[in-house]
Amino acid sequence: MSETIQYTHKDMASDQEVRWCPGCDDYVILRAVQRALPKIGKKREDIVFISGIGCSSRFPYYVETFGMHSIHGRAAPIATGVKLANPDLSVWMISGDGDSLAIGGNHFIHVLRRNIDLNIILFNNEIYGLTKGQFSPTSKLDQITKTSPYGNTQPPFNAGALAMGANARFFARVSGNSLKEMQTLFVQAEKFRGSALIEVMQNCPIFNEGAFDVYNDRAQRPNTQLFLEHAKPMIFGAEKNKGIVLKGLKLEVVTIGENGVVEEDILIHDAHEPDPTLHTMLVKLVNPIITGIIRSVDELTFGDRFIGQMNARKSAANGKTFNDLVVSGETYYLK
Amino acid sequence: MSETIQYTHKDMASDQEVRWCPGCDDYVILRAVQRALPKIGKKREDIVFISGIGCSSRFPYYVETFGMHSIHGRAAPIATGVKLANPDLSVWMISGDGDSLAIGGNHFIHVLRRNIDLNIILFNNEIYGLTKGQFSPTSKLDQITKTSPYGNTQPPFNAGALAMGANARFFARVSGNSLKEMQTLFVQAEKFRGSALIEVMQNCPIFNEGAFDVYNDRAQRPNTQLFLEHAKPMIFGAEKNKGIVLKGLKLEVVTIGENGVVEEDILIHDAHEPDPTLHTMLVKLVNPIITGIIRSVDELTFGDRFIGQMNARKSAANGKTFNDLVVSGETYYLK
Amino acid sequence: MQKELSKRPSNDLSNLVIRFSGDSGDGMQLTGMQFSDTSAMMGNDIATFPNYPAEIRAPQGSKYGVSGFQVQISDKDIFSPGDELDLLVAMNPAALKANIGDLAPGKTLLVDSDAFSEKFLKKSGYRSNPLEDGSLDAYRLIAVPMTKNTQKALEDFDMDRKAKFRSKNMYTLGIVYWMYGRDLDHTIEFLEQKFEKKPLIKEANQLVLRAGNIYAQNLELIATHYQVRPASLEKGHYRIIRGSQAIAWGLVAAAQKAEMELFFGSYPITPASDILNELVKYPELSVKAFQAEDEIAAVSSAIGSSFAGDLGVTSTSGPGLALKGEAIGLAMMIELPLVIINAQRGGPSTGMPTKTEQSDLLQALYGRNGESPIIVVAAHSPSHCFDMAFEAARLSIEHMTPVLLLSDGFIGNGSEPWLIKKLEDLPTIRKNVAQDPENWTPYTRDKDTLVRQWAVPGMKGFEHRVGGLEKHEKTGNVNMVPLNHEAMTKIRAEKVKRVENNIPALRVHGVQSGPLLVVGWGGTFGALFTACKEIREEGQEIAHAHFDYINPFPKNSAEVFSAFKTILVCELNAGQLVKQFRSSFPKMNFIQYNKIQGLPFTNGELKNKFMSILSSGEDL
Amino acid sequence: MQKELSKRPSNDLSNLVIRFSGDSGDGMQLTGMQFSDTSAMMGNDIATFPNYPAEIRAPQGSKYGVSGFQVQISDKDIFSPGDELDLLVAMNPAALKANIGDLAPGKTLLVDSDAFSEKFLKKSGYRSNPLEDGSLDAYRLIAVPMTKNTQKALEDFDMDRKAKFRSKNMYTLGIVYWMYGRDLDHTIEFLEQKFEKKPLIKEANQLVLRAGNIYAQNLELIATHYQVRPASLEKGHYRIIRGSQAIAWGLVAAAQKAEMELFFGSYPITPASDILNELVKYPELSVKAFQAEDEIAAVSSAIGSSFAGDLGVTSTSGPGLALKGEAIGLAMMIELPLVIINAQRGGPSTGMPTKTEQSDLLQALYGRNGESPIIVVAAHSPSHCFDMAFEAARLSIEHMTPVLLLSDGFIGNGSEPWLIKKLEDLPTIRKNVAQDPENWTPYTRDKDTLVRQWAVPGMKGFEHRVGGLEKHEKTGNVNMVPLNHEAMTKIRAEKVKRVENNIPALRVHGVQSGPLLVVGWGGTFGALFTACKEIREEGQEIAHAHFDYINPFPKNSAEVFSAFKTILVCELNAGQLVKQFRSSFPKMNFIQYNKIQGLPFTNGELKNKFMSILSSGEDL
Ligand SMILES: Cc1ncc(C[n+]2csc(CCOP(=O)(O)OP(=O)(O)O)c2C)c(N)n1
Ligand SMILES: Cc1ncc(C[n+]2csc(CCOP(=O)(O)OP(=O)(O)O)c2C)c(N)n1
Ligand code: SF4
Ligand code: SF4
Ligand SMILES: [Mg+2]
Ligand SMILES: [Mg+2]
Repeated sequence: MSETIQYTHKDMASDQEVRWCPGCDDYVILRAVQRALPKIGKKREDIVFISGIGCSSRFPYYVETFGMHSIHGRAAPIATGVKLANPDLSVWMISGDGDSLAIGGNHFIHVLRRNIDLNIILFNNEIYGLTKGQFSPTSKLDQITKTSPYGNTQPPFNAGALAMGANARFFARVSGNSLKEMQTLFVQAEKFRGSALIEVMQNCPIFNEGAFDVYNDRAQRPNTQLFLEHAKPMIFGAEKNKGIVLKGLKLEVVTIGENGVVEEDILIHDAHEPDPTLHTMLVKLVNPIITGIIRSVDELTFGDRFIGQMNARKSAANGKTFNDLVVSGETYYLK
Repeated sequence: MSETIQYTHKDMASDQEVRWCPGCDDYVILRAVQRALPKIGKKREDIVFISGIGCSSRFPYYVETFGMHSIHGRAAPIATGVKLANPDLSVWMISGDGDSLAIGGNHFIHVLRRNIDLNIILFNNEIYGLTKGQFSPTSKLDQITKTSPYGNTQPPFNAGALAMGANARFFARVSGNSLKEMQTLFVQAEKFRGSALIEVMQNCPIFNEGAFDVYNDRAQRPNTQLFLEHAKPMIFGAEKNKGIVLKGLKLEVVTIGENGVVEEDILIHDAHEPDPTLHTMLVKLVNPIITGIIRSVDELTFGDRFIGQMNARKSAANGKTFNDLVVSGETYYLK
Repeated sequence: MQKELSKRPSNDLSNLVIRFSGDSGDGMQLTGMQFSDTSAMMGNDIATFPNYPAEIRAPQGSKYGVSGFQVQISDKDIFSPGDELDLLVAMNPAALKANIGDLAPGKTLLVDSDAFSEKFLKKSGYRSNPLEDGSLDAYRLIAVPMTKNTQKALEDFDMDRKAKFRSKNMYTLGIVYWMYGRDLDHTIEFLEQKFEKKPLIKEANQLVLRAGNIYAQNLELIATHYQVRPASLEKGHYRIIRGSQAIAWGLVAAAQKAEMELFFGSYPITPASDILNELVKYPELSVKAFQAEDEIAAVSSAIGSSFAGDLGVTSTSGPGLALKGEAIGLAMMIELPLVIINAQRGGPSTGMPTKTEQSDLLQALYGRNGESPIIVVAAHSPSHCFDMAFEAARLSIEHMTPVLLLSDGFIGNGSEPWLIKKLEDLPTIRKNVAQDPENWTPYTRDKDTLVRQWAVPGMKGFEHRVGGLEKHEKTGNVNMVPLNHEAMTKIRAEKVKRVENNIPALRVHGVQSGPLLVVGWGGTFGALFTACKEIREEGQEIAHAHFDYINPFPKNSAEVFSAFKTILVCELNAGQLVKQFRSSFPKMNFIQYNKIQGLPFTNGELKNKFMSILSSGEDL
Repeated sequence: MQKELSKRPSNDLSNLVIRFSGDSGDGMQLTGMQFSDTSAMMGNDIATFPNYPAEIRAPQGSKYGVSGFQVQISDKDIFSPGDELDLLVAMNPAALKANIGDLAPGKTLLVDSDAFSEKFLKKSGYRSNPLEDGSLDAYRLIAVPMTKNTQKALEDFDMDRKAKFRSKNMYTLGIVYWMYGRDLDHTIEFLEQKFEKKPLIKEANQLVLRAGNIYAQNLELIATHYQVRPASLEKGHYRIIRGSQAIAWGLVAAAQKAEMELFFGSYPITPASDILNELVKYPELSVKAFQAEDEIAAVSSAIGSSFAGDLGVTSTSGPGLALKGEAIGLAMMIELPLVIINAQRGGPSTGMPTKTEQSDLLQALYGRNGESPIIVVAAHSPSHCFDMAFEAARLSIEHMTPVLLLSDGFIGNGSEPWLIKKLEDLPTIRKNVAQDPENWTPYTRDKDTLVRQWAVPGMKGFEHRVGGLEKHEKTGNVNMVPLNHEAMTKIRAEKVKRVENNIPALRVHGVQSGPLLVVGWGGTFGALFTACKEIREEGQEIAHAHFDYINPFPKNSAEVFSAFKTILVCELNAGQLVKQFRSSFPKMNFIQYNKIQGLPFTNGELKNKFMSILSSGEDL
């Protein structure tokens, strides 16, 4: 960046009135993004938001950058096209649990596999908001929703586990009401080269009120949520005395000072470990839930490989144009 | 089954001429299936094969059961519909790496998530056969194919790892030239209640000759492949002296008798362990490649839950019919 | 609960159109539904039209959060929710602003004066308060401090302000009930059941309903007290039915009639979701409502279920239909029953999801690769949705081919009285089940209908394979021979064509020949029928024919057309059915009238159009 | 490598049609290509038609494994691969059986007598050996023991039997080269390069080619030695181009001309894959060929790339097009350039993937929800694919709307001489790039064309959001107002309509008025043109007009139609363009001629049809 621009979060707000339900966590996520953007060192015109369809997918309208509110489930391939067309852009993909894990499931796993350099915010409210309350692929078993009046019979995906299976290089999780943490994570996601997936536990007060209360609620949170930091021990609890240890191939919660456990016994988080085994185990913990950056492993991005191959061929080809192509190989003259 | 039928593999062959290229592993898989079917104790009319599109997907034509050669990528939801319509059927889904991991990726992860009671054979030849040799989502990085003349730039899926991320309850892998092992696995898959996924390392001699030679070749195989059996130690090698041990969170290959390693140090395979951590690690090993049933964990199938809920409601409703529905709630008479 | 009502005589208004409008949080849909249900139970015919915003809950008082529910009640059969409002209820300035344009001078306007605060006025773009600045002088304005009155009525209730506020709509309803002489019973009972487990809320709502009713009774301000007498509907046992519910029930009826299980594979999308939302309730009726991961999986699962012997059905709206095209082609090719319901909405692309439109007809006909004919039918009113869903299933089972039923947001969300049908009242559905494995191939066809014989897994001796590749005319084996392909293509087309022998003739309402035939399809029925009827009542010759069957057309269509000098095709699109007419009846002359506003036709605009054609006398 | 050829005079045959047929493993496609390339380089015009089986490698000798390659070479301009064979090459009984029906008595038949073993005869359903039982008496039969001769020629080569067997096609080619006086040079050189790294195989093939040539020369049996002299093609620099290659190159040219990068998102499908297979070769020309996970991702990635300023293109065939409908609707709605190439194949459903058909036209026009007009154009020959791909890109960029280019398996796989075009020979492409952020909104339109101004990410001050919801006519903000929707729907339609001002007029070949106008579109051009020309040469009045532009139609279409008594629309489908004509030109009378066999029209059947119409003289 040659020129430095000093934006404030207000510069990142478009003139469109925000149209989510009162109390929806989507407002918090929006605020976090608008506060994070001035910190990423990109000009507004070099930022693009691509969303699918859903409550969450209205997001691009509210950010004063380029944006597209596309069609249901297809934000990932559209964002892929944007990034490949212009690798210099900061490209953000906005999507819901239905948008990315139901109809968009295929693109979701492929974008992660390819490691397209995107920042992906997954608004997981465990429900279809926009269509008024049907269960989603992350809704809980037995959950009562508009389309499961007798209880949901479809075991849910764990979004993080699915992402790991698809070879995600960056995965973070955060509470939908944590403005500050989100802000930090969004900046870190942008810094990460590759697909950076952030799952937000987003409360939908209208159709799935309280789905994440046990994790998001300020009072309960210290005991139910562990916000990871790289190279720090996995300690949590209102009294900072609980921690995670590895017993064989299982993670266990222990209390420091009880049964002879000392702080040194607690696992140290290594987000950069290429082997995803421990990250996958962390992703699946439910008590406590693991938040923060669980995995962040550098690898070539798809752009590095794909555009890289193109550029390599280009320099080898020495300015070859269409005019060279048409006369290459066998041609002949008729007189 | 009231009546016992004694079929031979010939009873399972339809009158259609088989149309794969000479030397294709698909022939071996077909033979294995035709030999397994008489052993599953199902009548021919109660067996259904559903495939998508691809070389592999021609399969149903060759089996003397009910079958559908459907459209590209959609075998999973079609098979789902078949099974839910008639839970007594033995339903087999036949698919390729393109069919199930490219266009059909979304259905693939959802069928596993729901745990539909199907037997899924994934013909993984790491190439698009039918369309004549483009790379697939399992083709190797840098592989030269018709659409990657300068080397494939898309890092592949590990089919097993993706399946684990989608919460697969049964996953097995096998060489495409191992008639006997396949036969056994197919019978075991049918016995398993839930989605039983078998990945076949299938050689395509035309477009991807030798992709699995290092694993499938009879001479090399003992040292490159470990065929797991439940409750048995993970031992392999031409001299049966190599084994897998767990070091922290990594799997390591050791030689029994060297460095003080004894047979008791070797991991014992537990296919039924519900925690998928070790299974996921095994699925990703490449040296040796792990074959056999890696994971087989009983859980309610989707049919159990979905049809179960239906049946529960039915018995509670006591023969309620449409005629009861129309007069339920508020109605009125006009005279 | 069944009630017996006798038609009570009255010499008041013969019909009445009311629109309730307010914030999406104001409960206007429920209020409107209560009003129409009560009226229906009192013997009126009713027709409703909900019109709600795309947002789930837009910020309070904002323009785009305005939700509306219109109902027409009448003592005669009616066919549309009407367009000339007698009463507009506006719960706040935004609702007033959005709707006042549809209220003719002299008509009545009921507002919550408490909602006309400075904040809300500003939000909705008013510079001054219309209740005070004289701008509403042309109307009978009834301004009631509903918010305050509601709060006051609930003074002694141990509830927070917000909860109290939420029952305001019952206060409004109480007022309106008194204005039009409606009984409170139905709503009292409704609240009884709805809040069975929340007695406080139940009592609060009931009290507020009565308070509004009493307020209206006591207040001099309310000058006009109309009463609509019961309609001359056919005698019988009725219930109120919504269009999407009627579709769901029609499918259940068809499955039971055909002795099949109903498999319903769907993925939510507005406005089709309501069919799924309804069908999930009935596992006890052997309904397998499967919410799939996407539209493709939804239709595919339905195809799979049909292959295994269920009645496979899928539902969606425009964008979802676009995704299902390939799979519908497969079902057509393998000749299995499959019902596809497309609840149309405003397009193109995501378009206007909560608005109505008829712009998916050509997609229904042609949205697949290759020569891929399927049956296309359309429902024309909420209760007709029942008939056409049943009919779609009947045709699909009897003809072994996909049937696409077009509905739309307007009739899907609308409701009207439905003369209850029981299984014994419904036509038989004949399945073509294969009998003799010896003389059977998958494509053994009936000589007359060209329908193939169905064999499902489990039937011994019928093992066979189907698929999307072209197949041999007799054996059904994969076959690429040129003449066979031509033969099969023609058979598939002819099979659908011959469905014309199994559907009713096109009916003409009004004169059977004359200067002008108005033609429509789908949800415009009520508006077209009413406008034509009224014009006839004014002494002009005009006829109306409505196409419930679009592919194939009824056999007598050309004959009907040829009896009229001018044929006017009216559609809520840019002219899709008329395109079909022009290519199918090339010798005839069609003119068209189109509206593409996401709204139904109004009576006024139709009558204007028709009259201008009739009076021009020109050969257009 | 460039060669200079002068037209050498000859008084032999003026044109020649050869079909090479054999097992899919017999290398007939390559053989045919070599023959046609050589002929083109010797100055003939050529037109080819490969016809291959659905199987990759079917079992040897089986009927469904027969692969064919037909070529017509001529000393005049030709437009189709011909249908009256002069020579049929049949490498085995199955190939003979499948193709003999197309060989007229008296014509030449060349077979490998070694392949007529009992086993292969049985496999292909022959009861006795046709080479011996007299059933081929009507033909000039040339039976050569090609397998044995090839093995013998390679006696000294250290290769296994199978590898030797594989070069048999070169032996055949050697014979055919001699029969028609072709040089071996081109093929010798081709083998030189192809097997550069496998010298043994190279030498074997070259030797076998010569051996066949010498054998033919020496053998008395071969009585007829034709020679076709160079065609009177326009002078210039030529190369042979396949249709799918021409599409790929047309896109590359358009992108370079417009100074954009070409983004090509695709998912393989027969017969469209070849375009992808071609474009992946050119990263050095800034071609980003992205193989996506499915068709939806393919088109979506292309849309994304367009949004960010690339020329976004996607390609597919019928079933894949069905999947792309929803996304194409989005591109239409947000008014971005997008080129969709649909290489048609036999439908419906999976249908006949390797056969040709024109049955996706209605899908192209209507396969999306809502009122969703896009530009639809069609290529009519292999080299015309270049022009139309360029044209599709030009129109898409200039009009900011999706353009769907229809091609088909017949022209995509076919090849013909192409007068090389360089960038400077191609028309300019004008981009509508926004200039002034102050006076710009996303939907600021050109008054004449109604095209909006494009602003791509990176352009400061132009930050904006687009999407699939209906948008305000001016600001582009989401908008659900009824009249705005109607206005926008009409603007979108009118914008596409006005493209008629930017495309050439419809051209009539032959008389400009008269009794019969033959109309076609797409890959039938050559057959229709030739049949009409020949009929004119026989002294009858007949004209031919070919629609390269289908939506919108060329401006003068109605005028052209009105000059003819009868208009006959010929299509390889059940009548799709004619449907469009009937609805777009309701006053005119169209008759139709259709073939749905997965095959092109033959000259004979066309001329029969045309003559019968001309001679009936009836007003049809
Ligand atoms: C092709 C298509 N199918 C279905 C829909 C309807 N639809 C819109 S959003 C949505 C799901 C919303 O859920 P989610 O993605 O979790 O977003 P949320 O509203 O919860 O933020 C659905 C099913 C659509 N618009 N398009
Ligand atoms: C909708 C659609 N898209 C694309 C195709 C073309 N197609 C057919 S099979 C196939 C992939 C084949 O690969 P795979 O599934 O691995 O099967 P294989 O042939 O290797 O057994 C493709 C792309 C198609 N038939 N339909
Ligand atoms: S429905 Fe739920 S997710 Fe959607 S805006 Fe309202 S609260 Fe938020
Ligand atoms: S192309 Fe490959 S996978 Fe397909 S049939 Fe031939 S060898 Fe088998
Ligand atoms: Mg959600
Ligand atoms: Mg494959």
